[in-house]
Amino acid sequence: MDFYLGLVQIIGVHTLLGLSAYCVLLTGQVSLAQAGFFAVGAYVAGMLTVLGGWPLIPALAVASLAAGIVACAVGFPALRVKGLMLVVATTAFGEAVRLFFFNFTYQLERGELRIGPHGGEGFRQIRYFPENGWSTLDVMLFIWVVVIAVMAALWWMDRSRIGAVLRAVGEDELAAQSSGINVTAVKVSAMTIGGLIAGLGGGLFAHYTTHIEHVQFGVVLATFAVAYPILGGLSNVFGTLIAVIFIQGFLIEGLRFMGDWRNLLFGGLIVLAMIVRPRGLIDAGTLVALKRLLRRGERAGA
Amino acid sequence: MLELRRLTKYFGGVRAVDGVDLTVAEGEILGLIGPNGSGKSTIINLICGLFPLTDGEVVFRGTDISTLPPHERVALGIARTFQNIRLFGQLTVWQNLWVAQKARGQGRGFLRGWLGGSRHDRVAIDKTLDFFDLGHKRDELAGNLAFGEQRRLEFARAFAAKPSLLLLDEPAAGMNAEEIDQLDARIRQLRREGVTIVLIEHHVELVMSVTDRIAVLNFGQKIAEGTPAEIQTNPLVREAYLGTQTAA
Amino acid sequence: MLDLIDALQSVADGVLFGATYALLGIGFTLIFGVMHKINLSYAAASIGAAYASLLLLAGVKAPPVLVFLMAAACGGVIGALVYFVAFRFIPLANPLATLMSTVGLLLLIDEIVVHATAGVPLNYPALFSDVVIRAGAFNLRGDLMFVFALGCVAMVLLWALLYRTRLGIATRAVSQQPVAAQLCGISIDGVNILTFVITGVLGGLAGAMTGAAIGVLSPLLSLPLTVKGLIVTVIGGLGSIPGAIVAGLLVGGIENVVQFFRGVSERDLYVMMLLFAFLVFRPGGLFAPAAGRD
Amino acid sequence: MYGKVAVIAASLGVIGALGAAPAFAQERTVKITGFGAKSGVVRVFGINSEAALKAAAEEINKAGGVTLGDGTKGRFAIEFLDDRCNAEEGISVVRRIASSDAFVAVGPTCSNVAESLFGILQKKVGDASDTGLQFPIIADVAAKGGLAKISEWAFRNVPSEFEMYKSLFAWLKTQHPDLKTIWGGVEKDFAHSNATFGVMKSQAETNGLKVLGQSEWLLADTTFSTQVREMRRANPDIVAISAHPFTTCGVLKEMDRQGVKPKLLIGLTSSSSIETLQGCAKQAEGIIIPTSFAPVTPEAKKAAEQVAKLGGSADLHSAAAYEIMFILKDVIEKQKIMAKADTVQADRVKMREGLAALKETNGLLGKVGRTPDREAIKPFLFVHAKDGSWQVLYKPAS
Repeated sequence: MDFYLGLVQIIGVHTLLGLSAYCVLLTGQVSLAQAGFFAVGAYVAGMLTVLGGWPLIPALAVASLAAGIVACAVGFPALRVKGLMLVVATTAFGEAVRLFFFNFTYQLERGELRIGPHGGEGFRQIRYFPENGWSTLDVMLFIWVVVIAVMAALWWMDRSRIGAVLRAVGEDELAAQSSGINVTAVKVSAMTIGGLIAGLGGGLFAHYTTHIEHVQFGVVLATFAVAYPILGGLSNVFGTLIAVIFIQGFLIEGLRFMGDWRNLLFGGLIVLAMIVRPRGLIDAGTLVALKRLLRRGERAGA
Repeated sequence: MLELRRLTKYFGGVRAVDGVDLTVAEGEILGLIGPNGSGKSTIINLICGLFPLTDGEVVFRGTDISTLPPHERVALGIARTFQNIRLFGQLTVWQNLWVAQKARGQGRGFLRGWLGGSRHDRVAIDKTLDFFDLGHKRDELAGNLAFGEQRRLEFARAFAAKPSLLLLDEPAAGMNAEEIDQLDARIRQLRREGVTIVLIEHHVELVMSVTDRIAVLNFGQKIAEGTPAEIQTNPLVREAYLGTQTAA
Repeated sequence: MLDLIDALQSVADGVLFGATYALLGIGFTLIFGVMHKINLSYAAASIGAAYASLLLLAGVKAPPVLVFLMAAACGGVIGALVYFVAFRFIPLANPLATLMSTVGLLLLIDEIVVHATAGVPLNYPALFSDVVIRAGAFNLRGDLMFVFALGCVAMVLLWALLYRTRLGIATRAVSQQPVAAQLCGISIDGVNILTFVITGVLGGLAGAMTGAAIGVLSPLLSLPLTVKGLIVTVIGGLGSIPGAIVAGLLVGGIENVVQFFRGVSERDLYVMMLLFAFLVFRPGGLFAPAAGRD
Repeated sequence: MYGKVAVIAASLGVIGALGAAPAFAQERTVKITGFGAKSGVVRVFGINSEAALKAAAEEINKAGGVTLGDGTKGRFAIEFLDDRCNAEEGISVVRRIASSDAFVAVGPTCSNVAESLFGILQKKVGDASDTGLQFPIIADVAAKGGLAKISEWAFRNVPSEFEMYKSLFAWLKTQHPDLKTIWGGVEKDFAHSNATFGVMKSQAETNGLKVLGQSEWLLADTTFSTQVREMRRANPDIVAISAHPFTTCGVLKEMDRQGVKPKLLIGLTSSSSIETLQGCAKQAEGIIIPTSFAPVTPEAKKAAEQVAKLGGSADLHSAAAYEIMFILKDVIEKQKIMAKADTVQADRVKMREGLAALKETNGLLGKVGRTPDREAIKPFLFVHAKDGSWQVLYKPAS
């Protein structure tokens, strides 16, 4: 049982990571800086609970805010460029964040132990959950309360005019500008929202893995962050969730019985998924079909 | 209402627009014609602020807006359509207007502006759609519309920003006679509602029938200006067109 | 004084090694030029080609030159495979899907290499590794000089291919005017495959050069080289071959200078921040055209 | 849902055997699950560990198996799961194992996985306020210093690098009193290399060597010329490299090119493997590395052969996995572990207590001491690369 609860935790946190990239992708930008924001969230939250002795929720809030501020600050210059330039610029930024934490040491004496981030050796013993009597189920529920809140907020945002504006910018910046939209402000806002969400995810990540170090926040994680929404489709937030379940639940854990083949299949199935569903697992067409199905069901029911 | 002073734009060594002076009066319909590549669309882009000026000024209602970013010019009341249609294809028809409309509503409270606006605003969008005969398509994806409908939607989207100055870049291109008649009627209706219009068009009949005044461009310079009747008899204009566009 | 010589020596070493970055950069840039898409699996495929050359020639005692040529050939084959797997069947209108499919392919190629070798680093042959050219206090490594020269030859051949043959003209036509090119009877599919084969050959050479310059091959290399290749591509300006060459050498040199002055822990931090600033304030790359494009 | 299939399939053997057989069956299957990296650049570690676990299990089964708490004979069955050297996946894998009837797990390969894993375990036994997982894990490879300190449920059969380098430098002092200076080289972004380098440096100083300085590089670096030039300038008697095979080889090759020929080379424990020889046998010639395994005793020779037969290679890491199987056998017998579905909780506690109570275990090279920190003090020897293989240079009396 614990195993499933743990897996659901992982799915939850990765969904947050994917959603942070989703916000930015809506405006048509591929950002590989999300792992950097995730790292900021992880380190800030971890330091607050371990070194500062803070309770988790305020620590998460501050972590999210910190990552949001970083995202906003980096968004202004970075979003001057687009396309491949932005991909590389954000990769550079994400790597810079990782390397900052590689060089970052801030330890306090606690009895005979030294606690806190210690450069390349990482930040050990972020044990807020077990020390405060949280069971795996509690942690899972807590993570999912956060995930559902974020998903609901994004779902609602998607339906509001903000969503239409974000997508309009993503489709055609020139036309959006000419329709009176401040494109820079919209893109930076999207990046900031993405940063807030990534920070939240990072804070949770630090606490359920209990140990963080710079290597975890590299290019691979950043790639996964954008892979989730792209693989899932950008038509709504559930695409990202489905993709996380596909990757974490199916490709990683579900295919375990394949033994040595599992890892070969991992990359291969991602390629295959993109060939079969180039617009993502859930695209606008799927939604229309689903709606039709639902409507037919309603009619049949009534 | 709009005044262009020595408007100049060079692309590298090419003088796309070269010292054009032009005034648009409140409430009039100004036609902007000229052979291909004469700088008409560039002027529109400069009025909207898509490129920086090389020289000159754009003055709108007495203030110099030459350095304002495009979205702020829209907020002042300048809206446009594109020659090559640029809709938000993955949004619905209704959402296309929604995006454009609320940009002006920001003054009435930030949140309301961003989250979707009042019932009044929604009704306004529906009315606009009906006016452009798109009401029945409101939930279709804009990318799935027929060509003529897409042109109408562009027009509608520009109008949704509640502009006082509307810049139409070849709205009749690719339309059939019936559609052009409807377009003619809509432009007149808008003028009655007080919208000032600058119309770029190759379709001579439409220009001649609907405009109050016409300015003619060639090689980035203004070569003539006057009523449609005056323009038709202007020898300079004939000369400009003869070599390049006899059919027009 | 010693410091100055050392710093210069570091730059020289970096620039020489930068030839491999330049080749990778050219590969990325060519594919981008023709298809307007990024092939993220490119560096992994290059390392894969170098591995393939070792594994295919495992039984025989092949001279290094043969290993290099084999790597280039394998690179070409892998290039064509990459095109069919990750590009051919995905509609042009979905650049994000291609981006992701190449990521999947990157992971797949890496994992195939890992399965074939258990992830163990392998000895890679080098030519002229025992030659050191001394000029005063200066040393130039023979094998790096060779790698550098090989890189230059490859670039010259590529240039000749693109500008002096009918194939090259077709490639450039497709990159500039795909529709018109088709109307002139050029097969886009053919040109695409050709581009992938050519870039694959370059990549195979780059992989072999990397292996030769370090002396060992490891799947550890593919991710850092992907990042380096992308960096070189954008610094050089998208689609610009001379840009990629200069940027490759530049990145190699700068890396070593920063390392010399700031140490290895902070090296990449500074390089990344420099890059970020460069991209943001000079997005057109080194040889950006004077006027902005819309 | 997806994972369930695998869990069921995996535990079918145990459940099937237990459920179908009467209470006093003659034989029971005791499933031991190992885990570690079997993909990515560290795949070889997983392959070796798995082979070693299986080889040891075969050996034990051949000799009659293990006597369980109720007197029945148990036969070991090994399963090995891949964690891809990823902390989240490692946690998943351990939770998966802990959700089955397993009473112990062996792994992981990577120290960063061990950090997270041991972190989710209960820190102090019996601390009711700590809801960490109560499941004993014994590590075979993860080498970063002091890991078992994290939780009382965490054990390691990993050699103490501190002891090894302490002894090595003391021995060098007696053997080569003429060597006065040392230069270090360290793979800065790899926690294990970095930590071990600290040990090397302090031990060198303790034994009267003058540390002239150090060169630093990163795990995936491709050029080492600047670093090696510093080394050449210093002209040290000894060069000590704390890095894994890939960069160790890169640096050795660069030293060769630049003509840096120190009188003595010292390497990192993990590099005393076949990988270094495959990467750069010629340049590595003469490098001295302390290791806790070499086929010098009859047991060790036999173990090496068996591991090789199963497709692995016995080195200091996989030998630890091999030994662990025998440790587990002893603890099961001493603690009267039942290995039944309904005694899982009790078995786990017994296993932990048994492991914690160990003062000494039998290793392939001799007796292995246990510390109160749940770490091992393993016998070791010094090997050097000679003619393309690792040969024993000296075996300190322990």
